[in-house]
Amino acid sequence: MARRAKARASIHFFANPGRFLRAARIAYPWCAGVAGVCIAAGLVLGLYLVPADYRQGDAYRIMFVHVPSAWMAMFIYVGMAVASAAGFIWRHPLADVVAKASAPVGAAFTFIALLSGSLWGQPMWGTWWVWDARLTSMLVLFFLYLGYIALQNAFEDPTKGARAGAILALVGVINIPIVKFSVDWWNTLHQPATISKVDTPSMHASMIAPLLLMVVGFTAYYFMVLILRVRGEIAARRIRNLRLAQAGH
Amino acid sequence: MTELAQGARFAAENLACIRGERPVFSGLDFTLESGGALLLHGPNGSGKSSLLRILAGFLQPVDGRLTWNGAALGEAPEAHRERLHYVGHLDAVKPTLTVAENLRFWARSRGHPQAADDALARLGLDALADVPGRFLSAGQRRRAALARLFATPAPLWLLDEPTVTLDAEATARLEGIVRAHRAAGGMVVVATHTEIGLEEATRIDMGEHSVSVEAAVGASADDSPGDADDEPW
Amino acid sequence: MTELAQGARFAAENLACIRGERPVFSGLDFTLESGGALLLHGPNGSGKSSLLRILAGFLQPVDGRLTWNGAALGEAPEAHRERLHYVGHLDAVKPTLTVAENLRFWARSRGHPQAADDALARLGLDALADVPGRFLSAGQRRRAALARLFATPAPLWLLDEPTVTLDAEATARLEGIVRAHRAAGGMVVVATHTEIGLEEATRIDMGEHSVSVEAAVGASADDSPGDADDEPW
Amino acid sequence: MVRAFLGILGRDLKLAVRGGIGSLVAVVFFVIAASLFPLGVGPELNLLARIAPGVIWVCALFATMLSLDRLFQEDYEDGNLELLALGPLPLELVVLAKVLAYWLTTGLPLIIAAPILAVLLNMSLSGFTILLVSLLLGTPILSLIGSVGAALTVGLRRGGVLISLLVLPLYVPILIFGVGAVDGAIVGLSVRAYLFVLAGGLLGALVLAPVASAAALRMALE
Amino acid sequence: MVRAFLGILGRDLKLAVRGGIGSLVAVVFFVIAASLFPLGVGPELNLLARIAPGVIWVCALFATMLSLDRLFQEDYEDGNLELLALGPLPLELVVLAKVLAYWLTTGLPLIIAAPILAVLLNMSLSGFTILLVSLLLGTPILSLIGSVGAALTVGLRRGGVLISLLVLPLYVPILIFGVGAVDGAIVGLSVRAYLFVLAGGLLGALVLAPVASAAALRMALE
Ligand code: HEM
Ligand SMILES: Nc1ncnc2c1ncn2[C@@H]1O[C@H](COP(=O)(O)OP(=O)(O)OP(=O)(O)O)[C@@H](O)[C@H]1O
Ligand SMILES: Nc1ncnc2c1ncn2[C@@H]1O[C@H](COP(=O)(O)OP(=O)(O)OP(=O)(O)O)[C@@H](O)[C@H]1O
Ligand SMILES: [Mg+2]
Ligand SMILES: [Mg+2]
Repeated sequence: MARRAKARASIHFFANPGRFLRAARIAYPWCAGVAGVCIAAGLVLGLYLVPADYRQGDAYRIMFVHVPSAWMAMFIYVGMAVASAAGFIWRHPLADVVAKASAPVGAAFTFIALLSGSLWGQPMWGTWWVWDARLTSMLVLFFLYLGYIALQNAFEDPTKGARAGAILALVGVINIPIVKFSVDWWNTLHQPATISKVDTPSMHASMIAPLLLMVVGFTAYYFMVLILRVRGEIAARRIRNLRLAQAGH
Repeated sequence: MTELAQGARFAAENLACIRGERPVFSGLDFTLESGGALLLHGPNGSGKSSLLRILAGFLQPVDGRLTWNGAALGEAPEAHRERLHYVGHLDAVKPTLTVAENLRFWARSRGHPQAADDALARLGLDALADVPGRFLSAGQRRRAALARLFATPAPLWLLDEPTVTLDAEATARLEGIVRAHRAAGGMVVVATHTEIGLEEATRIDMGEHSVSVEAAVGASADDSPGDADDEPW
Repeated sequence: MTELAQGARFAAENLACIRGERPVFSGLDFTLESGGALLLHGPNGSGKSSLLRILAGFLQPVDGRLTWNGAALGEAPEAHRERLHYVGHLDAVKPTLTVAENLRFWARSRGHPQAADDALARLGLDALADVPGRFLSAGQRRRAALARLFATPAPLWLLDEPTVTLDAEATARLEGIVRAHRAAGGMVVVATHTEIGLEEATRIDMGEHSVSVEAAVGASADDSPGDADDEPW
Repeated sequence: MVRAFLGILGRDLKLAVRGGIGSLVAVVFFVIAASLFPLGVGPELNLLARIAPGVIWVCALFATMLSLDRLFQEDYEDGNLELLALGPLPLELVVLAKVLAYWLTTGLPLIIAAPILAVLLNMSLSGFTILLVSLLLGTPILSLIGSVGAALTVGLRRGGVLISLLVLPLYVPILIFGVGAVDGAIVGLSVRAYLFVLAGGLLGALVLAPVASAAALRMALE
Repeated sequence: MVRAFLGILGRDLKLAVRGGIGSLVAVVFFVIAASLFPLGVGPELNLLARIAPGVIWVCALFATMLSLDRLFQEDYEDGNLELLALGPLPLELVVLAKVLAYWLTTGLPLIIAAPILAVLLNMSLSGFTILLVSLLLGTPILSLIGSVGAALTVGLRRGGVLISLLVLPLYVPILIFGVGAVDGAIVGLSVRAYLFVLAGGLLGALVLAPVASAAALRMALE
């Protein structure tokens, strides 16, 4: 019996979520608060207080959602790859759970960037979609996210799903710059789209404040959701353990 | 068969195994010397197949260590792979290759191509040598899987319920084969539910090592709410 | 279990079977009455599984006839399907469905949804009811396959090596289950290599009916060239 | 009978749901495949608009075909097909239930995703409705014909690819009428005739395909 | 080591040959799929010529992908993969041998069939050589990247379709450079840069893909 107890203790020695949960408990209200305040302030500033653009009218205000979500989409994928690398090398469950919990958030931001860009495109270019280099690589990123999520879901055993996902995320992260590079090249060598490319409007100083607020807010929101999802994941694992233990023999 | 290392020692200390996030067994020790045999038995789901997969190196034990002549296995996984034969629940017989072709592939990959014909004869498969795997009955396919044991000499045999679907004659042949292997200094680990003629085998009842339900559930139920965070993932 | 037809009679006359263009057995007869049991044994490849597939209606015998209460089976294949349970070498357990879901599907499709829970208990699977099929060990999966016997009452059970991978306890359960089935008027045909507690069973040694390779090859070699045209295809 | 039919349908849908996003993969493949075309053909919107109906239909066809091998193969390998064949439902209806579940999890999502692709490929708005209608009539035919191919190859290890070989030639008429309807609608012609042919094809396939598939499955179980 | 490598290669080729026409299905799919396009897009020769390189490359991509699930799945299910993992050859080299056999039976036939399709699609003659060279460099990369997808999904029942979702986004650069080379050659530009990139990709994939695949396979065997 003593031996069994020892085995139990050492089996789980390195896999203890306690520290994470305690830290998360402190961080969560801060993240939630910063996200709420920054996003609210950014939206008020961006949608009401900043003057309309002289060329684009009010349509350009989509930027305050579009640009931060596009940045988050890329940032989260890199974060996922880093977490996956850590999870793969050290086999630490927390890294796996973080990667897994990030994916749907990243996919959602990618989707928002695509959708908002598309909505913006209609007034600006007169079409919902062009096969521009940046748009195309964003679309590919979206597919990579979907593949990752699908792969993880396909495994009955979540630890295996996490490791399979880690391999895919690492392969994918090598591929992203290659896709970006090739798509850039593709679009410049074919004759450019009938409608001229995104002309980056030089930014007025008044636009920078709401943009920054939104970026900070989105990042805080991401961490907030991450904490929630990791907690949920930990709880789910516990339930599974109990249920399986109950089912044993 | 004299090529087998004499005086080898394969030992496990305090092994523990988790599958699908659920502990299966823990605190398992054994020592196996040249010529020795280990007989695993125990109820369904007690972890016999899991243990064999750990011994073959497919699964990592979550705790404990495995040594060969005192050296931990993890240090030289290739060396370990070369000294074992594993026959699991699956037969690994290709349906479109003939029995002889199936076997020859394995014999050749370890550099003993001439071993294949001999192996067929030993399991009473000579008449089926040119039959494609797809046409075999359950027991014939099992024999073809067991014939791989002769593809190359290896000191450690890991057999997961080897007699399943074998008829009496083939079971007797297998017993003779294992006896000869041990006499030549080989070791064998066999999981089985039926009686199999293994003289002087160490018996392990996996049921005794399995992590009981009560222990697992009870432990977490006892925790005070504040401690819940320190539970395993 | 009193629903089973009493006084039924299942008979085979002069059955012959060819698989993969090779004759397997011929001249096989048997008669099975309510409460009776047929035990098929014989060496690997002698045709036990093939016979069971013929009795289930998957394979057509090349010769001979099968009757139920005197009526040829071929005349009402649906009626025959409804009166039998077949447990073959494959376990038919879906990896993503839980054990209970797996079973409930079969129970429901024949209109006995309430039978599922009872069936789990009888095979000692209650604790595994909510575990997905893919987490089962070999023996646990076999138990789940056998639990289907209770999904709906059927007078004729066809069991192909049912005890394979079962532990002693589950084997004893199965013996009890088969005994109760026969006591209620059911019939059972079991192929097996191990001893199984079947009282007063008719034993058929498939080896005696098998068409030996030599006989088959010899027969055609003996024919004078002129007669070759009269040979079967 | 009805209960057994619904039982199989329900089980297959449940298995698809348990497969997670995995079972939505047909539609994801559809979207990805169609977005690869601009990468191959170039980003000019006029050119894309011109080939859009064809690309969408061809990709719908591949997407339906791609998971056909899972239609019977799993059930065959794990022994479920044997038991379904022994069950109370005639094998023809078993096939129909399985094809219906298959269409609900592969064909229907395609139809929902088709407008997105039409936007991506810059297809003319006037073709959208007929695109959906033609897919609604056409994809069930694809599934039904596909089931025959799947049943014929079920015992073969290498079935997956062989199916496409058997099935693609049979898909040609559906492709032609499907694309014809959309092209017609874009140009402003009447497309009734096309749609009638598709509807007729659907009825024919509903009757014939399950019979052929069931015969093939019986053979595989020998 | 060499003998074990050749042994696996030889066995896989033998299995492919035993599979009969079944193993040539990739190329047949390639031809049928590419010939469906004129049916979908309409018979105008100019239009076809313009999209020909893209269509050929996209179809080559699908054809390679289509039988990927057979790369490891069979060996996994019948237990051969376990034994290969226990064999003397490191799993990375086992993967390489299997991918090589796979490419010889799917990629190479595509390259042989490609000129026929180019003729069918009215592609400009000046692109033929570069089409072949780009396929010769590109299809092995497709097979290698594909092996990672195949290895990741090997234990999953529904692998076949999931692979395409995992692998298609990774195929984008190869498609772009492959088509770019052919388009460039038709227009008369220098295509060196494209081919160098493809060659570099091939080297990179040769090193990285087997490592990733072997890691995934080890996991599947746990
Ligand atoms: C579906 C369509 C669109 C997608 C997928 C998309 C994608 C992106 C991405 C990925 C970025 C971040 C680029 C980086 O930081 O490297 C971005 C930034 C930006 N996008 Fe879009 N976009 C779309 C449509 C539009 C439209 C229609 C406009 C306005 C005409 C627009 C204007 C901008 C601006 C101003 C930025 C920030 C400037 C910069 O970082 O370069 N986008 N978009
Ligand atoms: N699918 C098949 N196609 C062709 N021949 C087959 C097939 N299955 C089995 N056979 C052959 O038919 C004969 C009888 O096989 P069967 O499976 O009935 O034997 P069995 O008595 O059940 O053997 P076992 O005890 O090994 O299960 C064998 O010689 C076998 O080679
Ligand atoms: N792939 C898997 N994933 C998760 N859990 C598994 C897996 N395989 C087996 N298990 C679980 O691990 C436990 C031990 O299984 P194992 O196969 O080792 O048992 P066994 O002793 O070989 O049983 P049997 O006599 O039935 O073959 C069982 O409770 C089983 O449910
Ligand atoms: Mg076992
Ligand atoms: Mg048998």
